[in-house]
Amino acid sequence: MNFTFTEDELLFRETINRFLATEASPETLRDIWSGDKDAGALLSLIAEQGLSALSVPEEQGGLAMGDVAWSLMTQELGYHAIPDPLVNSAYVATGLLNALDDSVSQKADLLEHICEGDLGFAIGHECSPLVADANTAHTLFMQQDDEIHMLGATDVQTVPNPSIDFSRRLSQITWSAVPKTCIASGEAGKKIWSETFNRGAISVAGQLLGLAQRMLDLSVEYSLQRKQFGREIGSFQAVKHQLADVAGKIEIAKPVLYRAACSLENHHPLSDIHISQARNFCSEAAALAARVGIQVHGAMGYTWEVDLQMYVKRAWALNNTWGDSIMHRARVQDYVLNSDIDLAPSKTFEAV
Amino acid sequence: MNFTFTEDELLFRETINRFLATEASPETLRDIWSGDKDAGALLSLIAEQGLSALSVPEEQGGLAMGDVAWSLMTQELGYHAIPDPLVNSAYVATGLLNALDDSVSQKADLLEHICEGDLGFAIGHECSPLVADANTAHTLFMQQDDEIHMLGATDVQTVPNPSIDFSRRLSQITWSAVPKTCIASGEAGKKIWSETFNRGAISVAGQLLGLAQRMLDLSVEYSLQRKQFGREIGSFQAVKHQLADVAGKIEIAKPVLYRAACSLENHHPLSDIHISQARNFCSEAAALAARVGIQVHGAMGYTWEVDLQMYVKRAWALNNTWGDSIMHRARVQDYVLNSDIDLAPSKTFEAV
Amino acid sequence: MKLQFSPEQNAFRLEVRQWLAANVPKQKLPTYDTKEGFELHRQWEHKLFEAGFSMVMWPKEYGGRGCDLIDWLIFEEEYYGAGAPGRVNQNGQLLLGSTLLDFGTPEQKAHFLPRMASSEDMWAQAWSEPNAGSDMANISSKATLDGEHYIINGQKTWSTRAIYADWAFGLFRSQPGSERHHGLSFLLVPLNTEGVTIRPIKALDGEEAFAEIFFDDVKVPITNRIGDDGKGWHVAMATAGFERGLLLRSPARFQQPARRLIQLYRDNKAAADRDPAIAVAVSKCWSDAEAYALSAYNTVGRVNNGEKIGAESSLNKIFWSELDLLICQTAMDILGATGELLGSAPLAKEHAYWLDAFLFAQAGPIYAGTNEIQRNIVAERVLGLPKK
Amino acid sequence: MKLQFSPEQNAFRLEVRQWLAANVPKQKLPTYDTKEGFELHRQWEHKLFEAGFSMVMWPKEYGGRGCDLIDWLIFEEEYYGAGAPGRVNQNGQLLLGSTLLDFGTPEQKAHFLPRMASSEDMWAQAWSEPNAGSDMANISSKATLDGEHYIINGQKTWSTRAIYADWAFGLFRSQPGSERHHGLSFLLVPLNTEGVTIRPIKALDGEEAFAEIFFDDVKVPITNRIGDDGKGWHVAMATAGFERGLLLRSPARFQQPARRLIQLYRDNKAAADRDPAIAVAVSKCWSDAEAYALSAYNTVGRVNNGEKIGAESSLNKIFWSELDLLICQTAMDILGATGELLGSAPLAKEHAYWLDAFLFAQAGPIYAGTNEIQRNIVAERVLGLPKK
Repeated sequence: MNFTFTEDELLFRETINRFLATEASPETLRDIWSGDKDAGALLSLIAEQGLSALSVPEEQGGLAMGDVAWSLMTQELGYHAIPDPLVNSAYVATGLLNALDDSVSQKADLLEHICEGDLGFAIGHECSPLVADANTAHTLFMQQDDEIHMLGATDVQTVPNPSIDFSRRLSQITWSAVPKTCIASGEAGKKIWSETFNRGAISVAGQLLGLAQRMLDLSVEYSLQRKQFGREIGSFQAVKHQLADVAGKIEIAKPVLYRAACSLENHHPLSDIHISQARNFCSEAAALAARVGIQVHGAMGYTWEVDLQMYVKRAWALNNTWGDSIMHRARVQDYVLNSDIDLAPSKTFEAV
Repeated sequence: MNFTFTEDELLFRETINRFLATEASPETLRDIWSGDKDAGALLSLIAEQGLSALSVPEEQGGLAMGDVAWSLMTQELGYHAIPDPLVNSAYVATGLLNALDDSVSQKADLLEHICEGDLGFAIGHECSPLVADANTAHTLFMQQDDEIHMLGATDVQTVPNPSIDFSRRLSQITWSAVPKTCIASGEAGKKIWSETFNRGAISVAGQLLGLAQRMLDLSVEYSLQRKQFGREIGSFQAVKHQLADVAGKIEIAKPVLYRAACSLENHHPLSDIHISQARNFCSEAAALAARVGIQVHGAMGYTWEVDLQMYVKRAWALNNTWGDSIMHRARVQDYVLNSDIDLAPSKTFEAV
Repeated sequence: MKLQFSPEQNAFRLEVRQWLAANVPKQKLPTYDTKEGFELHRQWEHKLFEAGFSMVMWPKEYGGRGCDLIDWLIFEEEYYGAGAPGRVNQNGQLLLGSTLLDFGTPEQKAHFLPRMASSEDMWAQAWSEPNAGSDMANISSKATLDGEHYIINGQKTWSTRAIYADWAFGLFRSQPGSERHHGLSFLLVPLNTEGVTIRPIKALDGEEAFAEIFFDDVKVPITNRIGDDGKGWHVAMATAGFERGLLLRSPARFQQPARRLIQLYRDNKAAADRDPAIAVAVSKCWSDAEAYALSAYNTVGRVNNGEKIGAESSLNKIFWSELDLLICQTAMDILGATGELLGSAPLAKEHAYWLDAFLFAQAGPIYAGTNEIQRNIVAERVLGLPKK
Repeated sequence: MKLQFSPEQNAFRLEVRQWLAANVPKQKLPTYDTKEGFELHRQWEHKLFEAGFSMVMWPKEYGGRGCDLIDWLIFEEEYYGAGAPGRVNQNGQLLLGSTLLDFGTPEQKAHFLPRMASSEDMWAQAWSEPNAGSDMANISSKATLDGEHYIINGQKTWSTRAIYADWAFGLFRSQPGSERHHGLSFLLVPLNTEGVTIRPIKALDGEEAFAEIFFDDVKVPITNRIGDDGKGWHVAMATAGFERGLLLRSPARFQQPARRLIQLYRDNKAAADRDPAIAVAVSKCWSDAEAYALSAYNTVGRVNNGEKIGAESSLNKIFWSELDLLICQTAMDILGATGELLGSAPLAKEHAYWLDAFLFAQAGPIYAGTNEIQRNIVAERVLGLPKK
């Protein structure tokens, strides 16, 4: 029993954080949000750092990192509001590719591409009528019940649907399932979709938690600068306590996220529950951080001018991505309320 | 449209308040709670003031006051934590008697007794296995489906069940329904039980609101006396905001209570909903006032020594009396969620 | 206590209802935070005015209808119930209007009120300054008396739709060396005057909903002052806080979205009921909105009886702003994966309404005095707790 | 990261489980806030001690078992899971024990710890004073050095079960003229000493759970001082806040009532489901209790890696105290009309457990530093916000 990260994992996170703080500054993001730049340059830069290779097996030149390490990475991606293609391609789609049977032609090829920085993958899951970055993807994995279909850009028609998060590129998709695009089906397909959904969901949980921390940091910073009634507003107990509550939500969410990651990595039978539980905690942290952030920023929090707004909107948008909050809450509730499992204190981990 | 009380009603409330502040002081209550005195003397004194006669028709010498006026009275009874017999006999049982057909022998007689200060009535409703003051009542109204049975003290066996509110006298009852004790049945009985339940429920709502105000007043007072870190604790923003939230819950509950009373008095078709809505608001106010009261009183709030504890416990006890909180919340939810009524803004009152 | 409307009140309701049924634009107008939308809303206001429904509570001589507060509540119920357009000139009509009625000279009233009722003049408020937000009295913009004029210098901010408006009203420090609430004057400033610069501020939704106003030797006649010189704070605050608060946020303003939320829930019941918290929230939204309506009718009754309503308007502010957040958050939860879509998205149906409402609700606990300030006011003025 | 227990850990768990299955009293012991219950709990403590399960984390030489924190979490899971009696001597064992282990002289450890582990000595804490509640440093009880003794005068309060205890420990002002955190000494006082008067305070449930302790020229030898003279604050605070907090409230302490709440819900499902808020609350209680357990395992792992845990223990305190309230409030809601019944009521079944728990939960946000103080600590020490 050791519920901690290795020093290597923590160091890696720290390195990524420092890199993103420089390269994905709020100013850079603002250019992307305002449409002055597209996210491509930033994403290439990040991929060049090797981040696209994290999940790729060593045979294809990757680092073969698992979900546990990714639970630190996704927080950093959230903290810096890195647009969707990175996490969707390098983590979720890579996970899907890894799970495919080796007999699927192109599997090794595609993994090598990802390793080299290719982020052109999109995934369409029945949890949403929208697919992120479908209009720029060269490869799309689409769900049809238990079947996984791999499609090329020319196999689909996309209709863009703009989001309140201006860095997102969501589309509706029209496509046809034909036998030759099917790369997995039946039990195998079902299992891969379940795992892919869970990986998507936990990638969102991690990002929400990172976003929560960013919103808290921005709010603390602002509360130390802004004065009213001759004092920093951060010295008022009402402000202090609201920010302390955000810190509380973030701290309690962390171990829930990490356990969920560990369960996913190790195919724990309760992965579904653990991941939804993580989603619920991370989602609550982000929602409170957004609300308190806007409140602490006062009227400024309601404007386009402060950086806060980008993180707030991204948190709102991600909240219902890879499963909405109703679905994730329902998964945990069903487990607790409608089963006859004895939820004794000794059952937190598999115990004797 | 005039959603206000008459000056007479407000003056009457003020008079009762002044009287109870003297006669039902915390010291007096404490004697009752500790078992040093029984509540009889206090109740007699209150009845002598004419409070038992409020609901009695003028023919029997009473004041024929309605539910609207009682919504002020019950708040005073709650504020001063007056034990159950007064409200149950003079308001709820009197209402039941008033609703009985005039052919019921004893009806006029019993109303006259009440008018003269007799509080020896108890009501057993299927919403609870417990009946307040059944062991000292001379007349009990018991529910058997739609039938109302009127029983004497010798017709029932009672088993006391002590409550956390030491001023309460709850009992389980064993009795038999026989034709001669039945004083109403069928549609008539059903209607009376429904109205009686609603009257009981709103009597609790009013008391809970009065209790909330008392707990708030005690907490404000304490917060002005108690010093920590060299300041009155009432000057800390964290304390101020908690108390302000209690004030908010109380203020919003008042009009909901008053509308419910008006609906009951006027046989409004939505009385059930309005009364449960009032219960929900008053219950929330009392629950928050109790929690904040204990918190503001610090460790003292956890003791038998401060007066607060009596009001807190009474609030907890009443919260599930005449319908529990689940039942009252469910009544409103069913109405809102499961009907296909158009809840347009113009529907608050019966509008064209 | 009598909770039925009179025949006259019912007749008024029906008249409003019929007029709205015939006149409310079938197509939702574009947001008034854009130039086009602003103009279309101004036209709508004029139509309302022509029908006598612009400012129903104002005296007839100033373009109103002489209704009482109950009639006004009825009007609002019908107005929101019909889904009629937002009131683009409300900052003038509701905030400044009451002040003018109470403190304006006969000439000021005769000149400004009818033009405001008809929206010939569009008004922006100019209360806040960069360092006078929650700390309202910390005003530093100056108005220097010079013969028959004031010369204004300084900066205001968070001035709603000021880039499109004709006039602004606000407090300016007219007595040199004065501090806090003292020495301020309440002035009306035409925004086309020389020396006025307006710089838009983008709101959360990217629209230019607010602006900063810069004053550089702006000259306004002293006849544009309401009340006495140096008494501006008194003028600004004296108009009953309750009435102003209620006017700005009538109960119907929340009952209508609550009703819409219930419909959204009913339309998506199977999905929504997977998480029982949704049903709880939807029911609470309706119940809270109705409680706020009951509270308004009760308070209006007491006002009609001559009672003074004080700090409890702070409780109203806290209540409706939190209710508004709950309504919109619950709707976003029900919308789920598509809730993030902008109105221009092909998949968006109800979405644009809810996303706009959700964004706007975020401002509720902040503007018109943050909820922290409101809780201080309740604690100090209602409960008597010490300031420090 | 490895979230499986080792074979040794599993073996330890089974050993604890089997011993508890054989030894936990079938009948719930009467509350230890009564004299009879106190004695029966002392006997239970002795039995635990004999089996080596009293203080599993203490070194063997002091009556412990030399377990690590993970073993301790396992022990707690089994202990609460088995419904074993409350730990009557926990204020000594958990609060004072850690301090003695860190700061006691070899003689103090050898003398006090085994007697504490076996509950031969029962301990009461003497921290609070009438004017030193949340403001912990405002201590005025004096300890005057007089040769080889301190002469103690003053008053302590909120001393849990002091009327039954043998010893008390607390801070006393030993340096005349010192202020706040300075000049305090950490002293151990036998309660049978001349000059000690103990007056019980009735708790919310009417039981004499607390007491005031009056000291009137009470003489204790300086060998009863832990740490240096005047350094008592340092001694009291230095033992890691995290560990102390965790020891006092292990996750199992909340997981077990959450499990019990789920059972209560399942047993009353039809009635409870009429209000969907109950299902939401029950599920949240389980999920929160589990999150608190995960947080504990995570933090223990970091402590084992040598990390220092600071103000985040304040977050734990806020979290578990609010969770405890939610668990108990939800149970009271499910119990409905009979929830108010005392354990002596014939209709009471589960009720006594829940009413006691509900009353006790009310104290959670108050003792060991009110949640307001905890939020200040988080804001100032974790987030770096200014004190004033």
